[in-house]
Amino acid sequence: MDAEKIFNALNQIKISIDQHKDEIEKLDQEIGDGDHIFNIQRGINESLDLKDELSGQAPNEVLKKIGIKIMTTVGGSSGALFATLIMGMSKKYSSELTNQKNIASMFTEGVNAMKKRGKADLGEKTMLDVLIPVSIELEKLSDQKDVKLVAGNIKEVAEKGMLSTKNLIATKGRASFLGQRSKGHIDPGARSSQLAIEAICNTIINA
Amino acid sequence: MDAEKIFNALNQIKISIDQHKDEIEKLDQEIGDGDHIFNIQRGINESLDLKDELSGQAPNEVLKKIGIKIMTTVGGSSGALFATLIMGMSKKYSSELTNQKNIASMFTEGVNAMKKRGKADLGEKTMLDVLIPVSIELEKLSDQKDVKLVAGNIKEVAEKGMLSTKNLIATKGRASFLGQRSKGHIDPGARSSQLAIEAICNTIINA
Amino acid sequence: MKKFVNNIDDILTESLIGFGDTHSDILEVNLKPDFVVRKSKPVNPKVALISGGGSGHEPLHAGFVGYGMLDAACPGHVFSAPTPDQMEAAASQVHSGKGILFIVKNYSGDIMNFEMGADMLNLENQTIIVNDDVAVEDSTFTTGRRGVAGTMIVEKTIGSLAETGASLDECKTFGDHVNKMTASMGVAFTSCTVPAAGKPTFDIADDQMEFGVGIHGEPGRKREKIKTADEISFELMGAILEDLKPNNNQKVLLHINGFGGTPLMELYLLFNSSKKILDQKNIKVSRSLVGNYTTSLDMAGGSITVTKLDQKIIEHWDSPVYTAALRWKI
Amino acid sequence: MKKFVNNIDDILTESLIGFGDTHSDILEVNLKPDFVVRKSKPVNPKVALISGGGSGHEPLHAGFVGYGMLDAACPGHVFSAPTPDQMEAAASQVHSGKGILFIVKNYSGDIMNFEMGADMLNLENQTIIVNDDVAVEDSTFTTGRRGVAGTMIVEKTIGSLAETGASLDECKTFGDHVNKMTASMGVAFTSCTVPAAGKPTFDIADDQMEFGVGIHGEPGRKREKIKTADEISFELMGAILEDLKPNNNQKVLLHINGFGGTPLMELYLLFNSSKKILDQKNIKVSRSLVGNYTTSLDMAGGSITVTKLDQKIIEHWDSPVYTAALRWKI
Ligand SMILES: Nc1ncnc2c1ncn2[C@@H]1O[C@H](COP(=O)(O)OP(=O)(O)O)[C@@H](O)[C@H]1O
Ligand SMILES: Nc1ncnc2c1ncn2[C@@H]1O[C@H](COP(=O)(O)OP(=O)(O)O)[C@@H](O)[C@H]1O
Ligand SMILES: [Mg+2]
Ligand SMILES: [Mg+2]
Ligand SMILES: [Mg+2]
Ligand SMILES: [Mg+2]
Repeated sequence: MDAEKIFNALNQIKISIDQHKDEIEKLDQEIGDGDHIFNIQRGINESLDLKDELSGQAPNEVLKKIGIKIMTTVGGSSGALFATLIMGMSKKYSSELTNQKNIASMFTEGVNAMKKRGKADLGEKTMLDVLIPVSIELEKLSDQKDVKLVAGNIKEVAEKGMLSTKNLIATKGRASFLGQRSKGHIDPGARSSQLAIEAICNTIINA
Repeated sequence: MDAEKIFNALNQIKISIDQHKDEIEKLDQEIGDGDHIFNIQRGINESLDLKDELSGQAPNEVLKKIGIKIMTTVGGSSGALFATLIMGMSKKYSSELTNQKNIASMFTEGVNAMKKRGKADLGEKTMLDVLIPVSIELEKLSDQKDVKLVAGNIKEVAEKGMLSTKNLIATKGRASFLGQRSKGHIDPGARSSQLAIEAICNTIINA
Repeated sequence: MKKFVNNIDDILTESLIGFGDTHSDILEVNLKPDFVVRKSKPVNPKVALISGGGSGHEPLHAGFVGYGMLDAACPGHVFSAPTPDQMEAAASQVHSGKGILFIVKNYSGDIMNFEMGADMLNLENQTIIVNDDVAVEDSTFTTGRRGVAGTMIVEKTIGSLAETGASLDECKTFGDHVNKMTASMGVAFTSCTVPAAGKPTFDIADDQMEFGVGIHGEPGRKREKIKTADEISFELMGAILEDLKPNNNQKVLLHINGFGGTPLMELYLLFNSSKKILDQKNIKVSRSLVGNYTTSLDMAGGSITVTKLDQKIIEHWDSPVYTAALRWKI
Repeated sequence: MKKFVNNIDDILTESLIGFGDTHSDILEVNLKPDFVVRKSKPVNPKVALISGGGSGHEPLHAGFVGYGMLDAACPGHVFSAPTPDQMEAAASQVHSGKGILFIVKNYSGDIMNFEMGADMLNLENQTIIVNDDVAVEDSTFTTGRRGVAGTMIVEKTIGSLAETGASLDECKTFGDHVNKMTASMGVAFTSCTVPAAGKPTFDIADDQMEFGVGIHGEPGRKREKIKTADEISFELMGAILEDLKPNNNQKVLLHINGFGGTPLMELYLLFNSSKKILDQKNIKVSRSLVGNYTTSLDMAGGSITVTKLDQKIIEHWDSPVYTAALRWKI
């Protein structure tokens, strides 16, 4: 892992999110307030702007600075949560570990920080329904050598998590205000998180 | 002339105005503020409500009270103007004159009061473009015995006056704010006045 | 049409009762004839200021009844001038021996009804006609310019002068002066909906605006493609300054008025655009007011008003005022 | 979408600059990070009150910065909670030795960002979470109820208490109390349009209303056919009173809040409908406020808020306040 790889991944995420702009916007209009896509796009663009400044820096530094950037420019639930995720990840990086072990342990740390920040867990119809299963799967596969296989699994888990939000009743976040009426809609944060993970996985699979 | 005849005429006016509600409304929306039809309808309905109270009273009393009613309930330009017209008319009634002479001299008096009140005259794209020609024609025909002929003539004059407003540039009233853009639209007050006169004339013609 | 309403015919009455109850510390509402008066009579005789006009422009005028501003307001039906008996009754109730000053926006209906009201009075009275809307060409052969958002500036400043015990003539002269120093112009993005009509007064395409619109949704100078806030300000301000011809370093009051359907956020943005233009021209914005003061029901859009300030106008703008819609220093 | 705007990305900045210039007697605007603070530091140390939230609810919160109310406000992007650095910077600037009290509407995004801001601070601080919207069921397992129009009542009353030099704990306790005494609920007739989206957040038929809508256009309890003002008040008030369970002769503050696109005339009419219900139930409307205070951009509709009053709340409601949007006795 290095700065360039991180920014390449970000770039892939940007492409996918931009492609799904209307869909994500609509999801947050249905059970939220319609700003999710703008928050996410702002976060990605602001982060990408750091590319030159951070080139060559250690991965944990890069993540930390991206996290801070997201924290200070995005706002909303997703700004706080993604900032927490990425800053949380940056804390666990260890140059002693393999790439894959690093990713697994960093991601778990980040997701745990997120859970704490959002006081939420699995099954509450949030992005955590994508991110928690992904972190568990990453831990499970942290010794697996075939990265393409890992990427394929992760992609599947993320998609399953995202789809699972459709039939849940939201208990956290803005959709929770809807109670029963939140049922039948995919959570916008789950969708954007899943698209981000999918974009990274696809880069690995197609590498 | 008596109270009953006055209220019968009012009733005929009501029927015609109600029938042309949408058209009148639209005319004032195009070059005014859209309230003319409601002002007119309020005036007619409030006046008709006086029927029982005024039955059997002298024509000048009836007209005066209708005028006051209009003055105190209608508002807007048309409220002030029609109240002025009718109160002006009430002042000129003389039991010595024939019906037709009475109508001619009363109407002329009313129209003159209106001109003064509105500081307006012929050709300014207002209801006066109907009412002034009508008052002139009434004076001209005040010795004519054939009331159906008179009614027919008046009806024609009123219609011609109403149509004439279409190509005028308004210089008085709300439409004057439009300058050149007022051209091409019939004046709402001219249309409602003409409809009222037509309704009365038709009653005479069909009697 | 979607409104908070029970019966269309009762809108005005029910709204007035609610208004009276909300502001019972300041004013009283009289029904049939409808008028709003200050709760307490002035301690010393003063010129009584009475304004009024069609409803649908709230808070204008009833929202400006109270210490330092109007003594009474006469609300008509929506967009229809009030009737003479309202003015007569209000005047009879609020006069305190120094005469009545009517403040009337320049519309045929208002002028005529106020005149008829004045004719009914046995009290000394004068009338100020406000005609600040530069969208309309002025002329003595026509009805002339409309009275719009500048009206409240006239009401505030004469209101203040009247509290000092100034004479009817002084108030009239000062009001005419403030009116002359004031120019306004606005644009509409959408039409208002008159409750009785139940549908918009005019149709307008999704990318069009009505430039120079009136506060009753009357057509303006032109219908054109929507522009940026900076461009709109530039055009409106151009017409306003052409009329006011301010000197270098002229101090002005800049008032951005919303027509009712436009969020405050946009009005402050329009203020910013407008102030930039004045700054560039070396005109000093020394007083400012942003908000929905002279509305046109639910119309989206707004207007710019500029008043050239002198020491006396500043003094009477800054003085205490205590009304439902404008309150400071008291 | 029709708005006064230059570039969508600059809306907030340009609007804030305009806001700062308009109210330069009261406040200062800081950009990057964006926050609004009182112009002058307090003479004596006081608890510093800081609120904030997504933009689009103007005048909430920046319109309530000033003597007797907030010390600072942090505006986020439209409908997005502000970022922690805004809170941190505002707090660092306004604290005067008696700690910081954050006033936060109960939304995940606001809670989290304010928490992160507090984490960055080396100053004593506490947080009041406002959750007055009874349209949403309350529960400790969920995010709970939303904070809506009652927020400004909390801000006004703690603001007043803080001016007396009360301690952080006292302010926190009192704010929680006022929040508990307050309940709100609203209906929307039309959707708001988020500028960046350029189209309405939700579609709604010409004869429908969203009952229990949120101030970001979030869906409410149900979508149903539009009703009369009396019927709407009856239903909203029913939910509010079920929550507040006022005693016989309970004194209350009745606040009718417009969402931005509804004329004042209708809001006063809704006040009248609401007061009639309270009168019937022997609940005494002893304070009232009608207007657009907690808006949802250009959304048509409004909400009813009721606060049960005791001597202390009345005292701190009536006390002087000098902000852009609320000003009295000063
Ligand atoms: N407490 C929470 N824990 C985890 N995720 C949350 C929480 N609250 C909200 N979210 C996520 O945030 C997403 C909404 O993000 P966004 O629209 O940017 O913020 P906001 O809800 O503040 O408008 C939701 O779809 C959900 O996935
Ligand atoms: N000064 C005037 N003199 C004569 N008629 C006038 C004058 N001003 C307006 N009108 C007439 O009044 C009509 C408008 O009436 P109405 O819509 O009820 O009042 P308003 O213009 O005040 O809304 C116009 O169509 C015109 O015929
Ligand atoms: Mg959102
Ligand atoms: Mg009209
Ligand atoms: Mg009218
Ligand atoms: Mg949001």
